[in-house]
Amino acid sequence: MSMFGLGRPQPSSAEKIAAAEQEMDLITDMFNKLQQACMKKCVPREYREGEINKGEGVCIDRCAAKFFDVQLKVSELLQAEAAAKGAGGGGMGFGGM
Amino acid sequence: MSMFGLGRPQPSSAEKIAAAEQEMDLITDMFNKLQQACMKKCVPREYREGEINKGEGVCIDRCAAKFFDVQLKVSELLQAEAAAKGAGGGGMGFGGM
Amino acid sequence: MSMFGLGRPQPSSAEKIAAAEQEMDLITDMFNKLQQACMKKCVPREYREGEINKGEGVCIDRCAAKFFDVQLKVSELLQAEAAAKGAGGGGMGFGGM
Amino acid sequence: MDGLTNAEQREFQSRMERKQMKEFMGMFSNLVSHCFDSCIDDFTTKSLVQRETGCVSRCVQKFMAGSERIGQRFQEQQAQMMNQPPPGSR
Amino acid sequence: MDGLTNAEQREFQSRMERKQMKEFMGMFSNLVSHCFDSCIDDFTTKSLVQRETGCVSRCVQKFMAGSERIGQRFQEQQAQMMNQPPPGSR
Amino acid sequence: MDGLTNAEQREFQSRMERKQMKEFMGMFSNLVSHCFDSCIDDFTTKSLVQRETGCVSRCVQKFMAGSERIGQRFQEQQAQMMNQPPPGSR
Repeated sequence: MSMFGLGRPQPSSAEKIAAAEQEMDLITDMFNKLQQACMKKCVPREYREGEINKGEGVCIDRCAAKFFDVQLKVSELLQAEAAAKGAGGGGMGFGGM
Repeated sequence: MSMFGLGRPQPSSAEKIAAAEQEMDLITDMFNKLQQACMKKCVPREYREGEINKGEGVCIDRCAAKFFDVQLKVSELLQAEAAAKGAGGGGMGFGGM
Repeated sequence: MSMFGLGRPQPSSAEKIAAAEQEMDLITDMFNKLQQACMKKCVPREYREGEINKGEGVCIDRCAAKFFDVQLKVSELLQAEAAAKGAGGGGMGFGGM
Repeated sequence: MDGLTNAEQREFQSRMERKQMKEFMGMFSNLVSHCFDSCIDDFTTKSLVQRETGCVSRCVQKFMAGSERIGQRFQEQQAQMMNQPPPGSR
Repeated sequence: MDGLTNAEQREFQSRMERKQMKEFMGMFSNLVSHCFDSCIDDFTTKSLVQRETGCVSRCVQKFMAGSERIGQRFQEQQAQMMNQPPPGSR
Repeated sequence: MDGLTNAEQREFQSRMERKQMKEFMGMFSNLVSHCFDSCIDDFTTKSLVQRETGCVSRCVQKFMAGSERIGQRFQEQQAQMMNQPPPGSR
């Protein structure tokens, strides 16, 4: 990871902490996106009652399942793209950033 | 707050600073949300003139007042919910996150 | 910059790093906003094919050019406003935050 | 988080707490925005009318219920992913 | 922020300045996005036409005016909240 | 970044790497959201149907292509800005 990694053969504590934090951030972000997506698709914004009714509940379960499938699919496509580009730096169109 | 709080009876300086930062972040976030909400509700996006006209101004004032009411209402509802759940950890549907 | 800048005539390393980070954040943010704006304006969400077709490509190029113009225009207007207000603190309606 | 000193664990713990608090505050401000946007459309008065107050209550209740259900699906899926080969190996 | 050493106050001060700068930059990029999205819809040319330039100016002006008005209401409400019992005690 | 010690350069480098990783993850989650929202509208089944899978592939492909093109324009403009007087001096 580190460009100047001389004499630092294993990740420092700070790096371990940073990695754990980043993983937690991704999970949180994904949960928020899932929630936003499935509330939008399955729960109308009229709010005539406070409960999730049966139809909405079933829709949420299927929506979540499909969301995970899309997540997996996108991840596979990005990996394939990265592999095709030679796994070099970037390739995401984020030229140099 | 700290799980390993032995021998640290009072908040350290770093904790005080973090708390002040967090409060400032919440205030800023709320201001931004308020602004977004009330510009959307009260100011049409045609931009035929650069001033806020009388009707828009009155709308903004009332919109802000109602936004604060909603903020208070949501805060009360979440507190009631937390109390009902026994004020234990979580209960927000953010299971374990 | 620092209110208590006594005896610190030049930016410390930490300040230089923070400034570089902030510049990178702004550039990244602007790229993301540009991308969002021009994909929305130029690329319909039907996804009948995976390529950017000729019309979409031309639209993206012009869209990017206009986005930069708007960026420049907004920056000029904010500078003029700040100058008119006497270049004092704030004036953005972010009173005191 | 093996191999951390006590001081590091304490620091990690307190960062996680700050993160959770930040997360909670973000959820709160999004909920306020969403229910305001969905329920409030009458600007002839400056106090909430009864219809609006009711709508906000149901909006919050429904959001919490939906959030809990989605959270269950999410946790099941996270647990399942732990027992699976990574995506690239298919 | 009582009980901080001078060095800590300096550190706090400089973090607040960075936060304000970040806030300002976020406002700037949102303003650009919003006015672009509202005013630009013609992609037969690659330079802004007069109508678009005018729209962007009015958009910025109106945003600033609205922001100032909302900021006043916000500050009044913050001041009022300081003099009130917390929500739970009603 | 002149005048930094080796340790500082290392720290800077590793912060930039974390930032890039964060940026990439944000891009990933936005792409998932966007393609899900654009392509998935049938909740009578719990697995993706063929039409949806195809749509997601094209959505990702098109996003990447668009992103690359926009990235080129962006870099040209950044390069051009370096050779220009700042906006205020016009």
